Amino acid sequence: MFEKILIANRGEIALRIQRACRELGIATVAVHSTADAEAMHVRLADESVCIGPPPAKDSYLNVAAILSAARITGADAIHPGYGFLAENAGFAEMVEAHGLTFIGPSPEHIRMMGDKIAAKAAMARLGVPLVAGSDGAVPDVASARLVAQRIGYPVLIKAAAGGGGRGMKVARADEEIEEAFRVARAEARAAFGNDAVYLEKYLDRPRHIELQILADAYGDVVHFGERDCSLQRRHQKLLEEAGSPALDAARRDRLGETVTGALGQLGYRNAGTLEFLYQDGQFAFIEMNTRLQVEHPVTEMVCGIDLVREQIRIAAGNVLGYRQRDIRFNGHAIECRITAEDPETFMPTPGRVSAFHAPGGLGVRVDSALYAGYVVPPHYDSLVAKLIVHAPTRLEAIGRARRALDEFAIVGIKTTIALHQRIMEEPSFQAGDYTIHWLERFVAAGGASSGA
Amino acid sequence: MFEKILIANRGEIALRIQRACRELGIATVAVHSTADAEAMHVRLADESVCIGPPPAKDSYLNVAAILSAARITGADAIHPGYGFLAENAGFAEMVEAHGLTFIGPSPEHIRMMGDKIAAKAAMARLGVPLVAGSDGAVPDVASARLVAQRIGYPVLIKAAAGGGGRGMKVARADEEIEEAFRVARAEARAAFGNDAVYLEKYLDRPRHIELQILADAYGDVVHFGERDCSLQRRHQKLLEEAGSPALDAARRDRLGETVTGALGQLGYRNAGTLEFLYQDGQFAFIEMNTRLQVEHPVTEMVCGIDLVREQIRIAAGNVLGYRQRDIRFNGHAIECRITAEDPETFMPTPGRVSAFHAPGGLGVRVDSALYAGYVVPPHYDSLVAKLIVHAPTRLEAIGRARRALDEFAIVGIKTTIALHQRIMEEPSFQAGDYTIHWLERFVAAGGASSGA
Amino acid sequence: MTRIPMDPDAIRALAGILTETGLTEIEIAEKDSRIRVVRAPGVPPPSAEAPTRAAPHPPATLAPPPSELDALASHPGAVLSPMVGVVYLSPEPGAPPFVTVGQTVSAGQTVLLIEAMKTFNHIKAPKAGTVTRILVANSSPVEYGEPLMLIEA
Amino acid sequence: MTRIPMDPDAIRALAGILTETGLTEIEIAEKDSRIRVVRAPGVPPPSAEAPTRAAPHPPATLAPPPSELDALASHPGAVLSPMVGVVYLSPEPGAPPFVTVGQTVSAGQTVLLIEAMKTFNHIKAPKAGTVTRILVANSSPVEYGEPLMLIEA
Repeated sequence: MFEKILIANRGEIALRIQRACRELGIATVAVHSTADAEAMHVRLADESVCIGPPPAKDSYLNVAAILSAARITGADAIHPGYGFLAENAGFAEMVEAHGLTFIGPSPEHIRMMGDKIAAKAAMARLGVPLVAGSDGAVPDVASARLVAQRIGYPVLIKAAAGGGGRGMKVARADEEIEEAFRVARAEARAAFGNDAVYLEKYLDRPRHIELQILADAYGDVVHFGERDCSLQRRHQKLLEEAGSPALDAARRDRLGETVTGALGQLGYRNAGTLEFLYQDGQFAFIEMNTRLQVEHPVTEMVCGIDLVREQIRIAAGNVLGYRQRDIRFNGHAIECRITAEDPETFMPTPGRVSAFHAPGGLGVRVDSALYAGYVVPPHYDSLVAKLIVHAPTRLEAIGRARRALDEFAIVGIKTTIALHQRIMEEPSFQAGDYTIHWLERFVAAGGASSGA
Repeated sequence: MFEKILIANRGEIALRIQRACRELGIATVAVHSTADAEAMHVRLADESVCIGPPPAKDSYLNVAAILSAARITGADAIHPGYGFLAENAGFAEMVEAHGLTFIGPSPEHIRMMGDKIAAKAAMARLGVPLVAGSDGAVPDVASARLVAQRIGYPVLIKAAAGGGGRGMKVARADEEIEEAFRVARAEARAAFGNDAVYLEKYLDRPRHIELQILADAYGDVVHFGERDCSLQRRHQKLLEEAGSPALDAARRDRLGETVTGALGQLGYRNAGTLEFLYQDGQFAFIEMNTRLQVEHPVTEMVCGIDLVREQIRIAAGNVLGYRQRDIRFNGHAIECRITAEDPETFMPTPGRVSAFHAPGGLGVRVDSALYAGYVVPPHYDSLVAKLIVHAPTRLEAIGRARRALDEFAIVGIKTTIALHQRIMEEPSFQAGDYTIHWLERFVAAGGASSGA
Repeated sequence: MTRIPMDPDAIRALAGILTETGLTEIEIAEKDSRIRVVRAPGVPPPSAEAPTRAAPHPPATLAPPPSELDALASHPGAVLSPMVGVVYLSPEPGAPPFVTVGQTVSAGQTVLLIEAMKTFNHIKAPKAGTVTRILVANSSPVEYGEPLMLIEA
Repeated sequence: MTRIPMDPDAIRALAGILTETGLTEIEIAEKDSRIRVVRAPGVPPPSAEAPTRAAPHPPATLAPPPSELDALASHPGAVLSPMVGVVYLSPEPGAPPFVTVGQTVSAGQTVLLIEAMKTFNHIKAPKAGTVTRILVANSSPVEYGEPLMLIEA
């Protein structure tokens, strides 16, 4: 096992990793910019090194400074957290080149998944479902109709040579396919001088569902079920659940089998998450994140596993030590991301936290680097706290989230607590009836009951 | 279900009940003395009523004031918490007499278990193990030896007419029994003019192990495993674990069967705990607590159940809705009771809490009514916070407790955090190798490594 | 020695203005008097907020708003409720009240009843004086220590 | 000497108001008398302790104790480390140091090396002056912004 780990990050995730190290009896080195000298992750670490001025590019993205800090403190491994250098293959290579262990996947896999096209191609080869469609061009309406019936309406008819929406038509039912096919084809010929068209499933109301996996260096791969991250604003996740209100155990198991099989063939190592769009019972792979994710705690609550501890164990060369059948899913968990933003305008609100009091009690977990008197610097991400609740059922989890949000006191800066409080009261959310468009509409409607 | 519950308590347990009510959507009434006007349980309740001056006898034990408060606020049930009126059968009767529901057992059962002699007799009748011994007097050495061999050494030979230690001898092995028997008998004759003696198992190094049960109004009784509360000082529990390092699943199940069977016959209702001394694989019933206990959270963590929610559901006439086979025990939990006392001298340290920051992260739960700026009043119990940790194994739980204690900041008053930190470092504690005498010795040795 | 006359409320008021305006220093001079308050950048006003900021409904109370309650409770002529119960201003329904505002009362005279646990408790005037204010309505609930009326000499 | 009259209670009262209002300075003048109370932003009233009380070992730092570090870092003549690395006071092992205390240096003159990522970076005097203090030992690690030496005009 490692003796000293350098945590190349800040904020709540640096604290999260600090806690896992402390529990494993591993010494820690915090790195920080001049803006974070008083930060919680610095206060709690065994050692700290100032690596640069506030701008991330000069500090938390400053590879030379971080590697020098590791050297002068004698750290033997580096945990990158998420963001910053977490998915930088070059950094991972340099870490290894300096004889240190990078706590994460191999640079090759980071690079592969960083290229979204290559990632999709690889996953397709390995049998992971992408968005359904015709393999190549469809010659006539009859075959178009057959494909549409196979993959299910609505379907998108796209110009093979196309782009920019031209030569692109939606058919929502059988009676629309002929017309749509003819128009798409005509537009394609006119626009590109090539009337070849192909079909793709049209996802008009998908959910964002992702699958958490762990793999050791010896080919064992286990999944920890799904997270539903459909509640997003401007592609920023705001609230996540495990499991998804839209998925049953059978579907989860099938997807899990496919994914763990694929990653086994790939020889993937450490933690990873595959993101999918999910609609009408079908999954379409979007991308794979080769790191720990912000929302990992909901999986930890439901599976009773410490994902960061496991990342460290795996990087140190340990075997997983458990199989898929050992993983149990207990109850339901919800994470509320609380950011230093105005809950109405989403303007960032850095500044001094004059009072901080986290909720407590049964089934409530808070991951936050805030404390009374801390000044939230303006230079970094606005995430300041994660409230995670766990309960036997989703309904009880919502009740618990509601009371915990009511107890949560962050005074001095505006936060999105009030927005989460409104979401909890929303019938369509309570019913689990939402897609990736839900939150945008809810916010547009001013968090009113027309949110669904 | 109830619409409004009056919480007849203060401090962390009032807050604990407040949280359960809020999650169930039940309105709450806090009662408080003039000393507690600013207390957390008052701040968070829907309504509050000042019921008297600081002395408990004039406020939290003031039955008339509490019943009047229930009446003028229109509460339909009263939760007594622990301590104060929780085991006062007369109070329970008056609550029912006023047409309100007492959230707890029937007055009869409270009264029965309040009389320790009657409780033992009842449990003996129902087959719950008491301390092993000879049934009545033993005529001669031979039969004394037989009994001793049956119940196992060491044994205590006591004068039937005895008391005050006279005519009382310990035999630790077969070769000591004859001598001990003769001396005891002689002393008995000399002291009481009656040489009848009987044998009892001598518990020189017992553990305190208790079993948590829930029973509904329809005869269903379920147990939630044991808690090991051996770490006590002056009969005050300081740290509790679920499960006990000394018990295996088979022994737990056997005891559970006996106890649930007994309480079923008794017609017991709501939550209860049976306390035992445990040594050499044998249980000896001490007493039954007919209320929620301070250490209930460790059971909640391991069984994934909300005991206060269940108490309320049962009192409202709901069925348990699960059977013994549905109860799973996941991992290990430890509770550290943090009191406003000097960790060396145990002098109470009431006063102003200038800063409060609770630990967070995975597997950490804090039940506390403290907040920055709160003044701990001198009139009540010194318990100010309960830190509960949960992890897959006992070893990981200890590591988690250690790091959580390190994070815990209660500034302005002295607390026992430092004592818990020392206990966590103690090899004999880490090995789970302790009895009810361990803590006294540990403290006497100044929390030094000779603590075991 | 000369004692400098100071006005804490004025200082508090200025501190409030600092906070409100985001200024860091205010100085006011009038003839020979001068007052100056400074708050260094980065040092915030202490937050009076209690850790219930996020709570949807602030804890209700059966009494008038704390501020007024406290003020009245500490009033020298205040008669405070010795128990939790329901107030009755007259001996029985329809009967004239025990006392009315402006009436003079003698020490020990019953001024109202509080019913608790089905018993009616006579609340007596602690001292002789004039009833200047009655703070509770007939048959309204009261908590311990809640001011009931003012009797001033 | 004339004894200056003072009113301790007034000072305590003002100190109390400082804490209460979060001000850092209050000045009151009346004719020839004047009272001024200041609390430096660094020195907080008791309610501002950092939430690390229970931590077993305070966060270590590679630099001298914060207080001194801060003082030196803000010294006008301080040369601050532009990077994380290891300091070398001489061009190579055994060679004489680049500079010694008392020596005058010209702007742009190399005063030490910092090795980071196996490259040796020349740290140059920001301005001409005299080396009054060298704050780091040879081959010791330094963090960003750490004061290396003082050069005063």
